[in-house]
Amino acid sequence: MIEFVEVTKQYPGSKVPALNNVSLQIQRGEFVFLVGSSGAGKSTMLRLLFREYLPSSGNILFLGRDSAKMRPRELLKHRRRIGMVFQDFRLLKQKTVFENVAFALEVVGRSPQEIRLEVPIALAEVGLLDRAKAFPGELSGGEQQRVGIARAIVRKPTIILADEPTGNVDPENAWQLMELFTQINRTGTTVIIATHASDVVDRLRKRVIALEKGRIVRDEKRGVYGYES
Amino acid sequence: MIEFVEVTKQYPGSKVPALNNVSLQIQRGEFVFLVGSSGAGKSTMLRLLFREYLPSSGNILFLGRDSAKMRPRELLKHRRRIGMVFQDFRLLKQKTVFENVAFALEVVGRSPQEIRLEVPIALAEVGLLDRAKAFPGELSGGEQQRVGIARAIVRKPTIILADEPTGNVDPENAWQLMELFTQINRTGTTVIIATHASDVVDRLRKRVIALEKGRIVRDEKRGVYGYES
Amino acid sequence: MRRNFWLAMVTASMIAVSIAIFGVFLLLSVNVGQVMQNIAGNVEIAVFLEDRADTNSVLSAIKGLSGVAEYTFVSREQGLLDFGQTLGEKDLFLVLAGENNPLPNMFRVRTLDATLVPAMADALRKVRGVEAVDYGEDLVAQLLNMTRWLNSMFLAISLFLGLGAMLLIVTIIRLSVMARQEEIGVMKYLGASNWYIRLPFILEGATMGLLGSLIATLSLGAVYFRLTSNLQNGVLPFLFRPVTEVAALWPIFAFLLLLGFFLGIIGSLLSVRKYLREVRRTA
Amino acid sequence: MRRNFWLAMVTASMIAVSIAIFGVFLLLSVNVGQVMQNIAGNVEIAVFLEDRADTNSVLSAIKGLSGVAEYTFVSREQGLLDFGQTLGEKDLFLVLAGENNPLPNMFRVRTLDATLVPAMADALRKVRGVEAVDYGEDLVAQLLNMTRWLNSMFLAISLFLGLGAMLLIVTIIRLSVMARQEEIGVMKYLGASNWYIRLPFILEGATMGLLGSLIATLSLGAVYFRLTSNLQNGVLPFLFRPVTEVAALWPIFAFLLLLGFFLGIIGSLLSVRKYLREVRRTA
Ligand SMILES: Nc1ncnc2c1ncn2[C@@H]1O[C@H](COP(=O)(O)OP(=O)(O)OP(=O)(O)O)[C@@H](O)[C@H]1O
Ligand SMILES: Nc1ncnc2c1ncn2[C@@H]1O[C@H](COP(=O)(O)OP(=O)(O)OP(=O)(O)O)[C@@H](O)[C@H]1O
Ligand SMILES: [Mg+2]
Ligand SMILES: [Mg+2]
Repeated sequence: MIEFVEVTKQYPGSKVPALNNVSLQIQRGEFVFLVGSSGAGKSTMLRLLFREYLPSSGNILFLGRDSAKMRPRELLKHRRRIGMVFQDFRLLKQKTVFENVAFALEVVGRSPQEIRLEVPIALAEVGLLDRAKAFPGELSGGEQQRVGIARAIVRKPTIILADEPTGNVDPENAWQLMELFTQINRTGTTVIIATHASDVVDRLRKRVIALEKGRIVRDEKRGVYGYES
Repeated sequence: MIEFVEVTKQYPGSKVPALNNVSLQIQRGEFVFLVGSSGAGKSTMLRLLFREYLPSSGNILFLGRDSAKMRPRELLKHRRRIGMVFQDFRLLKQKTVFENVAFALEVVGRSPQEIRLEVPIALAEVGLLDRAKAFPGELSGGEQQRVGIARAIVRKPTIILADEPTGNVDPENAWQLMELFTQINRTGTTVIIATHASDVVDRLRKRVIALEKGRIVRDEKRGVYGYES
Repeated sequence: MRRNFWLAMVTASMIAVSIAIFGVFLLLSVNVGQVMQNIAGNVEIAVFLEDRADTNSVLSAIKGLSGVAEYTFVSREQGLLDFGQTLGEKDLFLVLAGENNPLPNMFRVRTLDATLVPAMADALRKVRGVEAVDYGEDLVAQLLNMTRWLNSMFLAISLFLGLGAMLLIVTIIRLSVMARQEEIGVMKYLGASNWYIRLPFILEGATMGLLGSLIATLSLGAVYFRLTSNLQNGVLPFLFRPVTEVAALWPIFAFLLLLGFFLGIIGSLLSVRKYLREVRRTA
Repeated sequence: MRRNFWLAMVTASMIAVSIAIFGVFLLLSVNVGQVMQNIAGNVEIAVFLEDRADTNSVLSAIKGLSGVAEYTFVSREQGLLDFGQTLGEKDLFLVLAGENNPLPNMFRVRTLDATLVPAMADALRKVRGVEAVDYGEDLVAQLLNMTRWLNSMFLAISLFLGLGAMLLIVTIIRLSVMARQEEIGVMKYLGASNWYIRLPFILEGATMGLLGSLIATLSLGAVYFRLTSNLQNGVLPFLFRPVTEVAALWPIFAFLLLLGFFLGIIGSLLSVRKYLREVRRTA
């Protein structure tokens, strides 16, 4: 489904590449943890997948299609297939929690009935149904993060890209959210999560891709967070 | 040094108080972890300490002085004593990493020489000396978080309030940062950290104040994150 | 929401101000043009005949010239009467009647175009039986000069202001779009089509533009008609009477209205474009 | 940085435009005021004497009236000469000389103030030996009416625009401060004193205000002097000559300059204030 072919991403103005000659394949329906220390290139990789950026060299293929060659309509379709959880949330301050989640549906032209039905379900899944009328500025950090997750899953995407989705959440909540992701994964959705939650990674035993300074240093089918195990 | 007397904080428009009748004392030089699930009131407590908000009822005393009675000059002095790490970083996008950290010194009128000396030390302590010229937008999530920490410690404050300072950072980096905080604490600085990093809390064995729905449910001298231990 | 509304009001009023100023100078230019036409249509060449000249031969000479719009014969008796009337003391001139009449017979000639006057006067001087030709050389030359100068200045100013207004409007809309830059980014990432993102901005721009120019044209129109009706019945000599026919003015007001409307739309399109752009390989 | 610079330029040019417009109407108002003064200073009452009237007794009657600024005696001979000159045909009137002269002796009287004219005319009519009094009732009344109306309209517009300009400037500065709202918040949390935070905004506001009003006054001045020097040598009747003395104009330009400067400062202070406020117990 997804293929990186010798992908290098060098940000303009920086000397070392954020991703360095990375090649990998991810099949439809896989559950992948992206791990690595701060600045290793995890977010960069997700942003390339999302086609927020294009690689400096190399190619990224989605269903055999080169991301660099996507035309505007294809790009739309591509982004609509993806549910993205941003590391910095990217919620709209002027919209309520409900509206923020509903926005993901409105934007692709879903009907008001569907929106009234789907949004509460997504909010309930992240445990925020009672905060639906609040604005992001009135939420705690972890609550905002969970709104971002609700927004990503509400469209029932075929791929979920989640960047540090449990960084602001207590371990118990983190477990529940991971539970949610594995559950969504079981319905056939590809899930790729960049995370530092070592205990979660260690216990779930999913595919782990470890990055270090922009290179893949480990790619294991049933991996763990660190080298220790 | 710090005393909460039956403090309740109810945000306007919300039905349940974020902090509910909280009383506690923190002595000079203590190292305190604030734990609790998402939305328990940790950030609220830190913001009250920082006097970003005033309590809805009850009193907060700093060195015997009521926060509600602080006059503008006192408030300035109060904030200058505190090094605050915000959960959402609050870096200035148009300033470089160096300038962001230097800003904390400029604002209190430190000399350019001092700034040139102190800023690199702080940046080195969070491991970001080589990213000094980058803008926040060019940093990874964890790197931004560490800039926020460098900015909080560069002024050598008498109190450090850190809200989830390791949420976007890998476990190894998290340990180094906690090491940094304990080291600063050893020089007499009061450190109060709101965190979800259960393993760190469990291993350091410092004072732990656990919140649940705005109430203190546990306050132990050498506590752990969860109830299990 | 409230902030956006406030911003939109500011934008609309800025558009109103810019368009009103632009309109003021357009109206000034139109009026100066009118003055020029008035002058052109009112320059008369007075052709004084010799005492014993053959009126008919002079008449046919005048008819033979090209560029003549109109001519009237004024007998010396009629001339004296007119003169007396102009001075308002009729009986004063009775003594001058008959043999005492010091005035000659004359023709008044109007040309099709004020610029033809000097050449025409020269031609008439050469006609047999014409004693003198007079058309107030200095006055005509000065008036034409001044109005030409004013007209080109007002046109230049209104072009300049029109351009300025355009830039201003685009800039303000850009500010308002900038304030919602984050929102656009999020929409883009959620897979909204470019038209979906643009539409509200275009609607907003069009509304603000139309609202602004409506305010501008209405208040401009009100002030203009109030002003001109006062001047019309006032003391200005005929030449300087302002343009008041609705037929001549409505295209200007319609133009201003459409201008605001389209500027609003174009401004929005231009402002949003930047944030819709996808990244290139380099970035 | 670059974005702030651009925003500052926009602000400065907006200030320039607002102040220039305000200035245009101030200048218009000043000029209309001047026209009113001209009229006041030029209304003449023509006092025609009876053929056998005692000139000296009329003279002392005129001297006895209050509000008289100036008077001249015009003998019937002088009157005929003047009249001939006005019409441009001197010899035509030689026949009217001596016994044939139909004109009476007269005085020309000027009042201190145009508004005194009607009452003065009535008083003069009652003087023994005065046959008729004339001062072009309609013309004066109309002119005064019109200029009074224009003057109050221009003043109203310029006050209105001045207020509008103030709001505009404050609004734009507020937008620019809003764009840096986050920065202000961070500064506050870092313990910067309020003056430390305000200062750059005040400097920026003052610079933009001064720059904007400098542009405005310079271009306004250039256009105005260009325009008036052309009109001065032009065809406008004396009454409508524009004000050109630098002594009368510099206070206006200085006022506009200071206006921009202070509006910049006040706008900044007002705009920043909101973000400096600390929270109350309720929030
Ligand atoms: N826009 C940018 N311009 C320049 N450099 C950038 C930019 N974005 C990221 N970088 C750099 O690229 C490297 C990889 O960043 P990335 O965000 O992918 O790290 P990460 O693995 O997500 O780290 P974290 O766990 O801290 O979020 C970092 O060194 C970062 O400083
Ligand atoms: N400005 C606000 N207005 C209204 N409600 C608020 C506001 N800020 C926080 N809250 C609510 O108060 C409660 C406590 O929030 P707080 O930010 O203190 O939680 P927290 O313990 O820091 O959680 P987290 O671990 O997710 O950051 C939450 O339910 C939150 O929704
Ligand atoms: Mg990242
Ligand atoms: Mg929090």
